[in-house]
Amino acid sequence: MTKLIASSFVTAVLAFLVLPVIFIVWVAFFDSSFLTFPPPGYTFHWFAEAARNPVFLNGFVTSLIVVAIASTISVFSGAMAAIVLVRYQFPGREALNGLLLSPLIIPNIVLGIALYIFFIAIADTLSIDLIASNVGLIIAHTMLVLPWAVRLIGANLIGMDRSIEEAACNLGAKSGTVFFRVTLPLMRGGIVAAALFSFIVSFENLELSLLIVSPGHTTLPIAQMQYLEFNMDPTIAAVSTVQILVIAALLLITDRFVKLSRIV
Amino acid sequence: MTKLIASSFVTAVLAFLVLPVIFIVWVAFFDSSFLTFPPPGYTFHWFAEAARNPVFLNGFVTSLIVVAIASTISVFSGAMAAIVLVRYQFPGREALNGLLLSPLIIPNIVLGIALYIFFIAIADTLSIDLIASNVGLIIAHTMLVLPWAVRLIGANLIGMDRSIEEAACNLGAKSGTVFFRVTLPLMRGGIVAAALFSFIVSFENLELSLLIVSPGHTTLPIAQMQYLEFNMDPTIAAVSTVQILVIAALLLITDRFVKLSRIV
Amino acid sequence: MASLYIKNVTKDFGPVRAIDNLSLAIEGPELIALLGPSGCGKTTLLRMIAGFVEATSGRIRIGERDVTDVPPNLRNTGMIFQSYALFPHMTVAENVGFGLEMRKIAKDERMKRVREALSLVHLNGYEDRYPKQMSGGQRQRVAIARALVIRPDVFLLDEPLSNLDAVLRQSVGNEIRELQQRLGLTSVFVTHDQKEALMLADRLVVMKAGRIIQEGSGSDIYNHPNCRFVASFLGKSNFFEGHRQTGGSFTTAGGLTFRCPDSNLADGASALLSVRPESIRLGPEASKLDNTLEAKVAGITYLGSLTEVELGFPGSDNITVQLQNRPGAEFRADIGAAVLAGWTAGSAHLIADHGES
Amino acid sequence: MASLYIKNVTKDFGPVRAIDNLSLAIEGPELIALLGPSGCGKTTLLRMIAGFVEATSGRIRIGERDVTDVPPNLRNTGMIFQSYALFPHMTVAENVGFGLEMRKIAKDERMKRVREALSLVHLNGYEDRYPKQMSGGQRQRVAIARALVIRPDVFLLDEPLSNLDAVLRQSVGNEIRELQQRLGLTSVFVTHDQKEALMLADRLVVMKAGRIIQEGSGSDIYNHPNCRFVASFLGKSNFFEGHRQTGGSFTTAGGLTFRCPDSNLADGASALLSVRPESIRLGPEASKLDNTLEAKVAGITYLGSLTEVELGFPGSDNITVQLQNRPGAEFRADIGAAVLAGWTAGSAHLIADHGES
Repeated sequence: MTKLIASSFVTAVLAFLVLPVIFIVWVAFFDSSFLTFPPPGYTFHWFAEAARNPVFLNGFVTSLIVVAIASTISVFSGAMAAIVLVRYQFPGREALNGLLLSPLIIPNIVLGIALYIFFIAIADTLSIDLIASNVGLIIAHTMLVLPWAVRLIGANLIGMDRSIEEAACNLGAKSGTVFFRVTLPLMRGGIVAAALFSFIVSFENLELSLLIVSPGHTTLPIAQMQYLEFNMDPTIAAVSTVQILVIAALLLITDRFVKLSRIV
Repeated sequence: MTKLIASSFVTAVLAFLVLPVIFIVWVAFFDSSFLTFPPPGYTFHWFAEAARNPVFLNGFVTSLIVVAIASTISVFSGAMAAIVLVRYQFPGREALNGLLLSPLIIPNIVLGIALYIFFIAIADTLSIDLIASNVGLIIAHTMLVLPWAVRLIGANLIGMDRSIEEAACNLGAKSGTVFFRVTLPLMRGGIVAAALFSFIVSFENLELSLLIVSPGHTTLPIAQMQYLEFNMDPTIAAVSTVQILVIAALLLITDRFVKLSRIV
Repeated sequence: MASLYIKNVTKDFGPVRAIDNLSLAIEGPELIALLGPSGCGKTTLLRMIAGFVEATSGRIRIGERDVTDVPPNLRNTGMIFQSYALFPHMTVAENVGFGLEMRKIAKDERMKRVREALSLVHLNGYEDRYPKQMSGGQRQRVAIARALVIRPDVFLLDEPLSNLDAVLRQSVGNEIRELQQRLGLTSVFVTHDQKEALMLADRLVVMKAGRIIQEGSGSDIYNHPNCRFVASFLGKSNFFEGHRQTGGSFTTAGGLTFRCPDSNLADGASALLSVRPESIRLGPEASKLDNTLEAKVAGITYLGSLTEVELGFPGSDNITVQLQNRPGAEFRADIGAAVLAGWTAGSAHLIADHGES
Repeated sequence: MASLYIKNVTKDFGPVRAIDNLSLAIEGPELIALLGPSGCGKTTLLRMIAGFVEATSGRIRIGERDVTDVPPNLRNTGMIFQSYALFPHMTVAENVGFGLEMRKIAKDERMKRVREALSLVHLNGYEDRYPKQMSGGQRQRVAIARALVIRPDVFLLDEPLSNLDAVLRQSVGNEIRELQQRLGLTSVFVTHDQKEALMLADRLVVMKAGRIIQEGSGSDIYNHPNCRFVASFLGKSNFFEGHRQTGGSFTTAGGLTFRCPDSNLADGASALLSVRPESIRLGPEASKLDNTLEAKVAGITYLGSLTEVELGFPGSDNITVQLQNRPGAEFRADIGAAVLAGWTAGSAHLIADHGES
């Protein structure tokens, strides 16, 4: 009896969380340009429509470029920073660890505003317009995901048994060889997790991009926003469905390398 | 030598992450309505200006109301859900745990779009306009933070030594007494963490609110966005500074109850 | 205090039978140890007595009261947990007073009895500490006070010493034993450590796979194990496989014949002869004993107070001999040297051989 | 293989002196055990030999080569880690072949030597397994093969048995000892477990606070400990405080006089008399011994192969006596009964008393 109430409650909570996703996937197949409930029929038409729309396509491509570059930079420099933070003891190490909480302390909107003003100031004083190219966006997204990369790779490093590296050294390996033959392979879990998270967090982000995109450099979430200002048809639902599928696929693939439940 | 390079690198990474915050705080004190570098002088004027601006004030109040209600609902139902998930074994428990990754899988923009369309559909069919009041916003923010609450409280429950509750029972306490005298006090860490996270995540969120606010029900991040469309003066920097201070204060206070480094 | 009767109790966890038709009686102030390897069901049995695990069938009675269907909070047992299980958010006094509060004892009386209980475990003056301000040994003593202050009918201990270091294990163990005897508590102590069981318990109950294999005093079980499992779980032993012969002798599979102790095994029955390593003498001393054997030294290990000598035989596994070292009387021999080994008929023990290994 | 010389080595970690002007020499194929409580510096010393910890001062020499300033990867030591430290992303063959690869040994030769090394530890056929597919004992044997395949000048073992259960500890320990003897390896074995050290090592080095307190064979140290710390770390002992008197006698602070063993202590020197629990006899047997005492039985603990008897004396702490049990010859007495205890002069040992406790 208690068990029944308990499980119904959890099912309700779950339904509440999942409902919007089911709803939007449903809407994506409506055979109607308006939202009529129930729909007159179902169609794949809106997916084709979305694929034909240059705004979404360009947005998707811009997103991929920005996300890929920002994630790569973050994983590389995050890995280096994590190694230094975990392996070397220098003054202020604790404080640094604390400051990596920054993604929590600094709202994205504030980061966006800061970068917006900063880029304008640079444009004014140095005549370099970072917003007109993708460079500004890439800087912003790197700021967004770098702390994640440092933390995930760092957590993995902290859990690593250092005697494995010592064993390699004891067997005659120079420090470079130890790093490439032992340390780096053992960091794989953390690096994959960091790359994944960087990608998803960056790919999903709207707030940070909102202020610093320029025409022709629109990311996918911004394209979705802009579309909704003037349109209200299932195309947007189709785009959202694809977006969810991409992320879910990414998570599933990563789960084969590192157990997500252990890193999230 | 290696140590010097290593620490310079980490310092650079850190500077990169912290720079925008320092910059925006600096700008907040500029004694100039335009962004001129270097500023002609410094003033507290823009903080007073921000406090006088009804858009920011109302945004702040709306944010607080929405955030407080959404966090409260999330912590209560999250605690109940976590207890059921951790304590009862029923079919699908594993799957449920997995689905609580939803905040990762479902981009905020998709959640926003889904709710927007859903609320419009409800308005159309049932003539209940959830967007005109704060109700829509509260539902959206609850969806945003509920998974966090379940996970943080759940992690705390998993770490709890069940024999402490058994000891209470062995000493004669009925199950209700055990819950209120032992279990609940032991859950404090998780509940405080959940409340804090819910508050911050919700308070910072822009994406989700963007589509479903109506005039007069603007949250602070949206007010900031809107202000930037027509203005470019240090007021926005002052507002951002206050925002950062509120969150930092919240984190510091919470850190006295539960060590943040253990839960984040 | 009260007595405890467990009658034909069985517990199934899904397809797994954790306790298998087990019966056990404790009458009066006795400390019994449930002893066995992990997974033998000893903890499950203790938790059934406390009421945390429901019996699939069978009855449990405490004193005159059948408690099989009584919830754990109404059983009036006092349980000590391996992890101490103190309430971390309560002071020592609040911890110890919790059970009295549940029994609606007035505050003054409660405080008095808390003080008495704390003085039993030598922790007067610690009333206002929190558990995290105390050492492991002190925490376990708070747990003991907390369980005893409610004057339980049965005192239950679930590996209470396993989280303590060697020195504390000894002193907390002695304290438990002393309290149990002074207060005359009916006590059940779960452990996987034979030394703990021998040191503290009046009676040992050796369990395996949900059943009681043997029960009795420490020396009963050590000297008369009823199967190979018990003989090797409680101490070390050397086993010879063979048959009991008419006239009280025993022939091994390898063709050796020994005089063996009295036993109720039938003549000709397949049996194991168990000889404890400390019962075997070496050298001239051995020649006067009932059974002697020509052996070769296969290994000598000096262990401080003991020397372990490994002996090889034609047609049999190596056997181990434990000699107590006394300066000037240490055993010395080369590996491979011939040596005479012997033991008295009465120091060996015959076990019925059911093909168990 | 090679010999190992440690000369006046000191290591400071900031203000903490981990190793204090320590010297030690191992010549030829000997297994020495560094034995001591945690924090005594034994692991630091081992890591200094391997090169993972730099000496603050002093020299370390392996064979003819001064390795003090040689980095660890060029020292040619073979180290076994507590956690096995296998490369989880490499197969067993790749793990074992790693050291050979670093030495640029051609692939064919490498494979041959890997197979040889694996057969040393009885793991032929496991070449393509990954560490996570093996049991703890197998993993540690892979680690042994990996360390030995490079033909190290010194074999270093850092508590290699501590992550194994009792049965495996015995068998892996025997395997290590057997290999060390067969291959004639100069070996240093770190442990905090006196039984492990006694079982495996040729020579024990007892450490405390970064210094060597005593070194020698197991029986040397057990029978002639040079201080109270060593006497209680290696086994149990009973101590009497007092003074050595002229003519080879010893008077305790409580006024008892014992005949005592030869010693180079000056007459009148303050000393401790250490008597091992197994050296004391009880009852009529005791009356014929050099020293006898009227005592009262304060406690009897049956432990299976042993019985521990606690004796009380006027003017002295209780002493413990260990009697080996043999059926029919068990010690039986009531608590409080008078009993005669005795020991021979030669079975006790005099320790200079520096007021240490």
